[in-house]
Amino acid sequence: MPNYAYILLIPLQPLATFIVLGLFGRKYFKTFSGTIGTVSLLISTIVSFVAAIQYFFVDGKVNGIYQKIIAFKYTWLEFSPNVSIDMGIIVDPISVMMLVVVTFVSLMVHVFSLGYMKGEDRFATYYAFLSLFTFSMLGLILSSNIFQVYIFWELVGVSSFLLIGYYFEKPSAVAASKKAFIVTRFADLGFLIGILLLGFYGGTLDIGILIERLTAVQSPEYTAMAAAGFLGVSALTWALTLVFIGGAGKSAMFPLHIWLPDAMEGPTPVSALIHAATMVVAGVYLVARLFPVFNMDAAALQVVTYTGAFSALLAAVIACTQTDIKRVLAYSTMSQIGYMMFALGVSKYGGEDGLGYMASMFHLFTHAFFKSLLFLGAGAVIHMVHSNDMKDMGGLRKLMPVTHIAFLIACLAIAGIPPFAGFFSKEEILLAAFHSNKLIYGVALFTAALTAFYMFRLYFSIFWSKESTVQSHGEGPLSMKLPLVILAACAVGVGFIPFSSLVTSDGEALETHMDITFSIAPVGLTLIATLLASYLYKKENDKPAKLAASFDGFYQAAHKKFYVDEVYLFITKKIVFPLVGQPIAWVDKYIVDGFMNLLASITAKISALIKGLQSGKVQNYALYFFSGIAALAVLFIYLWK
Amino acid sequence: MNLSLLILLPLLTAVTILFCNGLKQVRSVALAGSVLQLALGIFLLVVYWQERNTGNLSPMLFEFSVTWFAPLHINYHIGVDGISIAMILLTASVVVAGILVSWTMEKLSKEFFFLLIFLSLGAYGFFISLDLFTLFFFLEIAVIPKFLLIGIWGSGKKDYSAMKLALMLMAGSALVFVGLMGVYYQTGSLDILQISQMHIPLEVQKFFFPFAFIGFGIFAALFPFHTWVPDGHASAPTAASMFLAGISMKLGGYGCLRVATFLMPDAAHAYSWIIILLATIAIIYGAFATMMQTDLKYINAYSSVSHCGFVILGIGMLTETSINGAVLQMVSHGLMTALFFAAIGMIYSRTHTRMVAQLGGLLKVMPFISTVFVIAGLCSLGLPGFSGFVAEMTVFMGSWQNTDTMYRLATILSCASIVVTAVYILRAAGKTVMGPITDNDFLQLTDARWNEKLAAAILIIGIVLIGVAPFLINQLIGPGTENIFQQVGKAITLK
Amino acid sequence: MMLVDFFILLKQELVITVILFLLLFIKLGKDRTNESLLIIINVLLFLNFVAGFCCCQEGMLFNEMFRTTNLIVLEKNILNLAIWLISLQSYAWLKTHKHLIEFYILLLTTLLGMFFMISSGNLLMFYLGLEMSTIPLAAAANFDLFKRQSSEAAMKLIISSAFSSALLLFGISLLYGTSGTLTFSELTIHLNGAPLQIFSFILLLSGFFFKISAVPFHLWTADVYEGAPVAVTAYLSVVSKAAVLFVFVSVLYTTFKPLANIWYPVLCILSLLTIIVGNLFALRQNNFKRFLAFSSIAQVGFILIGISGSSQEGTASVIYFILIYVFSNLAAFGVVSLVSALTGKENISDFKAFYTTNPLLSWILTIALFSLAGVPPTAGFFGKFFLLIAGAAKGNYILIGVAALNMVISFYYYLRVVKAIFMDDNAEPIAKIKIPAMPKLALYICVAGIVLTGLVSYVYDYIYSLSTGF
Amino acid sequence: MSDVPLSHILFVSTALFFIGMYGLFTRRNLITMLMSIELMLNSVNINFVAFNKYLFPQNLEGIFFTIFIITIAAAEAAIAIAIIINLYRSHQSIDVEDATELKF
Repeated sequence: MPNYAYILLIPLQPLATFIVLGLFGRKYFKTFSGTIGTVSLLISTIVSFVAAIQYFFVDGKVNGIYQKIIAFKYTWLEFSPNVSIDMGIIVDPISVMMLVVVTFVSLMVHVFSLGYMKGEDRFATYYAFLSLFTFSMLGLILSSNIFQVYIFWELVGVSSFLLIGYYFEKPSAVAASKKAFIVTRFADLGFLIGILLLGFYGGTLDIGILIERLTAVQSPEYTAMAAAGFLGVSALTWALTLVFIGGAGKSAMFPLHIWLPDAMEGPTPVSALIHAATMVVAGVYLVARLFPVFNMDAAALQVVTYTGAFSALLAAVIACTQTDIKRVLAYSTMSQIGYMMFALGVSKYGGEDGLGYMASMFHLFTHAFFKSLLFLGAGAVIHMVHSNDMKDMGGLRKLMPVTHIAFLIACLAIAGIPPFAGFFSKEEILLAAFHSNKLIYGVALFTAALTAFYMFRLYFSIFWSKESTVQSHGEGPLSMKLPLVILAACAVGVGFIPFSSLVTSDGEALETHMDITFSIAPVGLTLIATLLASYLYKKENDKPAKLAASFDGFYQAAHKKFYVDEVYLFITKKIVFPLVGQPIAWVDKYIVDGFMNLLASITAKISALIKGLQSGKVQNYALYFFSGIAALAVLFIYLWK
Repeated sequence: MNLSLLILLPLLTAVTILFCNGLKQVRSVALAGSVLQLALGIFLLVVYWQERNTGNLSPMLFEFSVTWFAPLHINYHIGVDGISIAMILLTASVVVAGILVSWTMEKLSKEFFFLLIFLSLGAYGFFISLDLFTLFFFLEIAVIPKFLLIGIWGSGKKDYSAMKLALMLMAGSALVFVGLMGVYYQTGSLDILQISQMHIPLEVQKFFFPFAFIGFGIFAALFPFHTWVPDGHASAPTAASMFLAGISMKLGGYGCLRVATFLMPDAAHAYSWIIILLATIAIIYGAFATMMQTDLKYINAYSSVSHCGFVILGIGMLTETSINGAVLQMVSHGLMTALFFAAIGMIYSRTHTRMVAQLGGLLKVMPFISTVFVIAGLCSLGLPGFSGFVAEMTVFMGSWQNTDTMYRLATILSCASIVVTAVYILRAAGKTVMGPITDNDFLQLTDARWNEKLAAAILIIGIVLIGVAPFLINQLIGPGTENIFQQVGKAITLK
Repeated sequence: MMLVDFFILLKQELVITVILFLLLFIKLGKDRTNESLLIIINVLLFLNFVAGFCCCQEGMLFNEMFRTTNLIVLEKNILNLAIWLISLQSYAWLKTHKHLIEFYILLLTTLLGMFFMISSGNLLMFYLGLEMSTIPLAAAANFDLFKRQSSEAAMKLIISSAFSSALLLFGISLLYGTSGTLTFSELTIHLNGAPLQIFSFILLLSGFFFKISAVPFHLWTADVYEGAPVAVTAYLSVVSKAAVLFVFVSVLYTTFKPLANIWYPVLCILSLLTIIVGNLFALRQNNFKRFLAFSSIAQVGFILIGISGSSQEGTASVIYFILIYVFSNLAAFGVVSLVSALTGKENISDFKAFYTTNPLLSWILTIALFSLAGVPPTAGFFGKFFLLIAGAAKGNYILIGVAALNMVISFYYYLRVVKAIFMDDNAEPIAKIKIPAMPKLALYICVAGIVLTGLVSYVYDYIYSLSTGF
Repeated sequence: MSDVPLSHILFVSTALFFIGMYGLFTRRNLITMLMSIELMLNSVNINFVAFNKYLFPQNLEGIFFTIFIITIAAAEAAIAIAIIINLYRSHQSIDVEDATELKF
C-alpha cells in the first residue's frame, strides 16, 4: 500500500498559518503576513502536486484501476462502537484532482491579493481568513467520513462568511455575509438530516463502508433503507435528496442560489477563490463523492439533473441582464455549476455510462481555472476603475493589455470555443446529455449559446464599446499580473490533459472519442452568439436597449432575478417574524410568565381577603376559638365514624 | 485524594475574605482561592485518569462516607465519576473567569466575592455528593447567594428578578424535596448508590419522578418553568449571570440525570415522551423567542433556554449516546454562555447599553471583545471546532437512535433550531460587532484589560479544547453515562 | 424515698425558687443601680442554666404528680438557656427601667410554672403549672404601664387565656367524670373512645392549641406580640410556646396514645391550616413583632407535622427544632429589641438600608431569618428537614407537599425583609447602633447556635437517644 | 339524699357554662366579661364536685381540684382587674370595643 500520510501536511500548513496570523498577525507582522501566507501555501501546493504525480503516474493504479486509499484515519468522536466521526484522508482521483485545483487557485489568489489588498488595515486578518478557508476546503475534499465532510462544510461556510463580511463597516457586506451563512445553514440542515439517515441505516459514517453497504443490492442495510419510507418516498431517496439539498445550498443551485450574487460584496480575490473555483463546487464534489450511492436511486439523480439544468438556464438568462460585472460572473458561475450538476445527474456508474461523471469532474477542473481567471481579471479592472458597473467601463484594452488578453482567453474558454479548456469539458457534458436525455441536451445547448453571449457582452462592454474615461494608474504590480498570466496559460492548456483516463467514476480509464460532427452544433451556436454580442456591444449604441425593450416584461423579470429574493424576503419578514416569532415572544411574556406572576398575585389577594379574621375584637377571637372546637367536635364525634 | 478538599478550599477562601479589607486584598484572595480550586480540579482529573488506568472500574471513585445523622440514615457520602469531574472543572473555570471579570467591583466588594465563592461551594458540594440529603443541602446553599447577588449588585428591575428567581428555584427544590422524601420512604435509604441497587416499584416511581424531575427541571429552565431565566440573567451583574447560566442551570441538568433518571429509570422511561415534548418545545420556542429580543442579555438568556432544551432532550431520549450528549451539552453550554455573558458584560461596562439597536461597529474600537463575542456566538450556533457542535451533534445522533416516528420528528425539529440559532446569533453579532459605528462616543472606548482577556482566554481554551479534541472528554464522561444508561437499560428490559 | 432524691429531682425548680427569693430580698434591701443588678441576675441565670446539667436523676414525687426524666431535664435546660438569652438581650431595655426586679420575678415565676407543667404527671399539676405560667405573663405583657397598646395586649391575653383555661377545665372535668382519675398513667387505661371522652379530649387539645397558637386558636397571638414589650414577646413566642409543646408531645405520645386515631387527623388538618394561615398573614405585616408572630405561627404548623409523625424521630425532631427555633427566633428578637430599645423603631420599613449603617446586626438578623426560613447551612434547614422526614414517616405526602410549597411563600416574606435590609435605599436609615456587651454576647451565642446545632450532628443524636417513641 | 340524679346537675353546670360563654361573647363591659368567665369556672367546679360525689366517692381528687380552681380564679381575677384598671387609665373606658387598635 503506497504511503500518502504526508498529504496531512497540505491542510495543516494553512491551519498553522491561520493560527499564527490570527493570534499574532495584527500585532507583530502586519505587512509580512501576506508573504507568510503565500509561502506556506506555496509549500502545500508543491506537496499536493507531488501527491498528484505520485498518485496518477506512479502508484495510484493497481491493475488499471485507480484505488481509493485511506491515507490516514483517527477516531475523533465515537458515538457508539461502530458509528463514529473519524478524521481521515481519502486519496482517490477526484480528491487528488481537487487537491491540485484548490491549492493552485488558492495560491494564485494569495499572490494576487498581495497586490490587490495592499495597504488594507486588516491585511493580516485577511490572510488569516484566507488560510482558514484553504484549510477547511482541503479538509473537506480529503474527508473520508461523511460527518467529517459536514464539519469542514460548516467551516468552509463560516470562513466564507468571514471573508464576505471582510469590509464589516459596509452594511451591504454584513447583510450579504449573513445571507450567505444563513441560506447555506438552512441547506446544511438538510445535509445533517441526510447524514443522520445514512448513518442510521448504513450503521456507519465512513464513506467507503457506506458506499460498500448501500451499493450491494442484497445487503441488509440497503434493503432496509430502500424498504423504510416516509410519505411514500423511500428512506434512501430522502437521504440522498437531503444531502443533495446541502450540496445545492453550497453550490448555489436554484432556489438556494440567492446568496451567491450578494456574496460578491467580498473582496474580489475572495470571490475568485471561494465563489468561483472552490467552495461553490463543493456541492458537485459531494454528489460525486457519494455518486455510487446516488447511482442506486434514480429518483435522487432525477432531482439532481433537473435542478442542475434549470439552474444553469435560469442563471444564464439572468446573467444576460446584469450590469454589475461581478454579478454577471456570479451568475455564470451558477450556470456552469448547473452544468456540472446535471452532468452528474445524467451519468451512470462505471464504464462508458460514467461519461457524465467524468465530464462533470473535467468541467469542474477547467472551470476552476478560467473562472478564477475571470474574477481576478475583473478584480484588476475594478482595481483600476473603482467600480463594479459596466457603465463606468469601456475601452480598457489599451490601459490594461495583459488583463485584456487574459480576460479574452478566459471568455473564449468559458464560451467553449476550441481549443480552449472549456471546449473539451463542455463537449463531454453535452455528449453525455445527448446520450441520456434530449431535453437536457437542448437546454444545455441553449445555455451554451447564452453563455457565449453574456460573456462577450461583458468582455466587449469592459474592453471596447466607448472610449475609456478613467485615467490610468498602471495596470497594477507584478503580483497582480503574474497570476493572470499563469491562469490564462492554464485556461488554454488544461483542456489537453487526458482527463478521461485519470478521473472516472470507477477509476478505470475511459475511452473518449472526439467526433467533429457532434461538435458542430454547439460550437456553431456559440460563434453565432459571440458575433451577436460583438454586433450589439462592440461599439456604444442603442441596439441593446432596443433589444431589451423588445421583450420588455421578460427582460425586467430577468433583470430583477425573477423576484426570488423578494419571495424569500416575504417569507422571512412577513411570515416567520410576525407570524411565528412575535406570537411566541408574546406568549412567553404574557401567558407563561404571566401565569407565574398570577400565582403570586393570587396569594397576595387571598391574604388581603382573609385579614378580616384578625378583627382585633377579643370577643370574636373567643368566638372563633369556640367554633373551632365545635367544628372539631362535630367532625370527630359524628362525621368521622 | 480526599474530595472534601473541594469543599474546604472554597470555605477557607470565603472565610479569609471575611477578614480581608479593601478591594485589592479581597479580590486577590478570591482569585488565589479559585485558581487553587481550578488546579485542584485538574489534579483530580489526573489522579482520576491514573485510577481508571489502573483498571479501577467502580462507578464512583475516591468515595468517602461518614455517618452524619445516624437515626435518619443520613451520611456525608461523596465520590466522583467522570461526569462530576467534568462539572467540577466547568465550575472551577467559570468561577475563575467570573472573579476576573468582576475585578473592579467597587461596591461592597467583600460581600460580593464572599457570595460568589459561597455559591461555588454549593455547586462543588452538589456535584460530588452521593447522599440525597447532602445533595439537597448543597443544592439549596447554591440558591440564596444568587438572590443577594442579583438584588444588591444587579441592574434593571433587579428586585423583581431576584425575588422571582429565588422563589422559583425554591419551589423547584421544594418539589425535589418531595421526590426525595418519596424515595426515602420507599427505600429507607438516602444513599444514591444503594438506592440504585434496589428496585422501586413502578407506580411509586411514576408518582415521585415528576416531582424530582420537574424540580430539577426548573433549575435547568425546563419549559414552561423557564421564566426566571431571562429576568434573572438580565438583571444580574456579569459574574452572577455567568454563574447562573454556567453553573446553576447545570445543577438542574445534573440532578435530572443523577437523581431523577438514575434512581427512577422506569418512570423516566414511562414519561420520556413528555420530557421530549417539553424539551422540543423549549428548543424551538426558546430559539424563536430569542429572535425577537432586543437586549443582548435577554438574547443570551433565551438562547440558554433553547440550549438547555438539548440537555433535557438528551436525557429524555434515554439512549447512551444522547445522555452522553446531554452531559457534553451541559459542559459546553456552561463555558459558552459564560463566555457570552462575559463579553456582554465587557461591552456593557464600556458602552453602558445592552440594546442591540444602539450598538454597532464595535469590532473597530474593541477588536478583542468583539472577537470574543463572535466566538461565543459561533460556538452557540454550533460551529465545528467549538464545543457546541460536538455536544449538539452527539445529542442528535443519540436522539436519532430512537426509532419511534414521533421521536424522530422531535429530533428533526430540534435540528431545525440550528438554523434559527444562526439567524439570531448573526443578527446580534452583525448589528453589534459589525456594521458602521452608531455612536461616536464609542470611538473613545478602550479594548479589554488583562483580567478580562485572561477570563475570556480561560473559557475559550475550554471551548476549543472540547471542540477540537472531543475524544478526551468523551473518554472522561463515558463510564459515568454508561453506568447511568445501564440503569435505564435495566428499566427497559424489565418491560 | 430519701430527702436527697427529693432535692435532686426538684433541683431546677428549687434553684429558680431560690433565685426568686433572692430577688425579693434584694428588692427589700437598699436599692442598687440597674447595671449591677442586671449583672448579678444574669450571672445567677447563667449559673442556673449550668446547674441544670449536673447530677440529673429520673424519678417521681408526690405519688406521680411530679415526674422527671433526662429528657425533661434537657427540656428545662433549653428553657433556662432561653430565659438567660432573653434577659441578656433585654439589657438595653431594662437598664433604665425602674421595675427591673418585678420583671424578673414575673418571668421567673412563669418559668417555675412551666417547669412544673413539663414534669406534671397529673392533670391537676398540669393545670396549676399552666395557670402559673400564664397569669404572670399577662402582667408582664402590660409591663410598659403607660403604653396604650401594651395594656390592650395584656387585656386580650388575660381574657382569652382565661377563656381557654375555662374550656380546658371543662374538658378536664368531663375527662375526670368519664375516667375517674387525674393521673396521666391511670388515665391511659380508662380511655375508650366514648363520645363524651372525645369531646372532652378535644376541649383539652384546644387548651394546648391555644397556648401554642395553632389556627384557629391563634388569634390572640399577633395582637399580644405586637403590644407587649419586645422582651416579653420574645419570651411568649419562644419559652412559653416551647414549654407547652414539650408537654404536648409527651402527653399525646404516652397518655393519649389510645386516642391516636382522633388526634392524628386533627394534627394533620390543623398543621396545614396553621402553616397556610400563618404564611398568608405574615405576607402583609409591617410591624416586625407582628411579622415574627405570624412567622412563628407558621413554624408551629411545621412542628405539628413533625408531631403527627408519632415516632421517636417525631419527638426528637420536635425538641431539636424547638432548640433551633430558640436560637433563631431569639437572634431575630435580639436585634429587634436592641433597635426598638435604642431608637423605638419596630417596623420592617424602618429597617430599609439597615445594612449601610449596621452591617453586623444586619448579618445576624439575616442569618436568623434564613434559619427561620430553613436555608442551609443554618440549623433551621436541618430542623425543618427532620420535622418533615418525621411527618413523612406515615406516608402522608399531601401534608409534605403542601408544607414544602408553603416554604416557598415563607421564603417570600423572609426574603422581603432581607431585601429591605440590603437592597432598598432609605433617606434616613437607622443610625449606627453601639451594641452593649450583654446583648452582643447573647447574639453571638444565638448565631453560634444557629450555625453549629445543625452541622454538628451530636446534638440531634443526643436528643434522639433521650426521646422515646410512640 | 342523693335523690337528685347526676344528669340534672350536669345539665345545670353545662347550662351555667354556656351562659357564661354567651355572656363573654356578648357583653361589652370587661368587668362583666370577667364575671362571665368566673361563671364558666364555677360550672366546672360543680362538675368536679358532682362527679366526685356521685361517681368516685372513694377519693377526693375532684374536691381538691375545685379548691385549686377557686384559688387560681381569684388570682386570675386580681391580675385581670389590675390590667383592666390600667386599660381604663390609658383608654378612658373599659368597653372591649374601644380596645381594638391592634388588628389585621
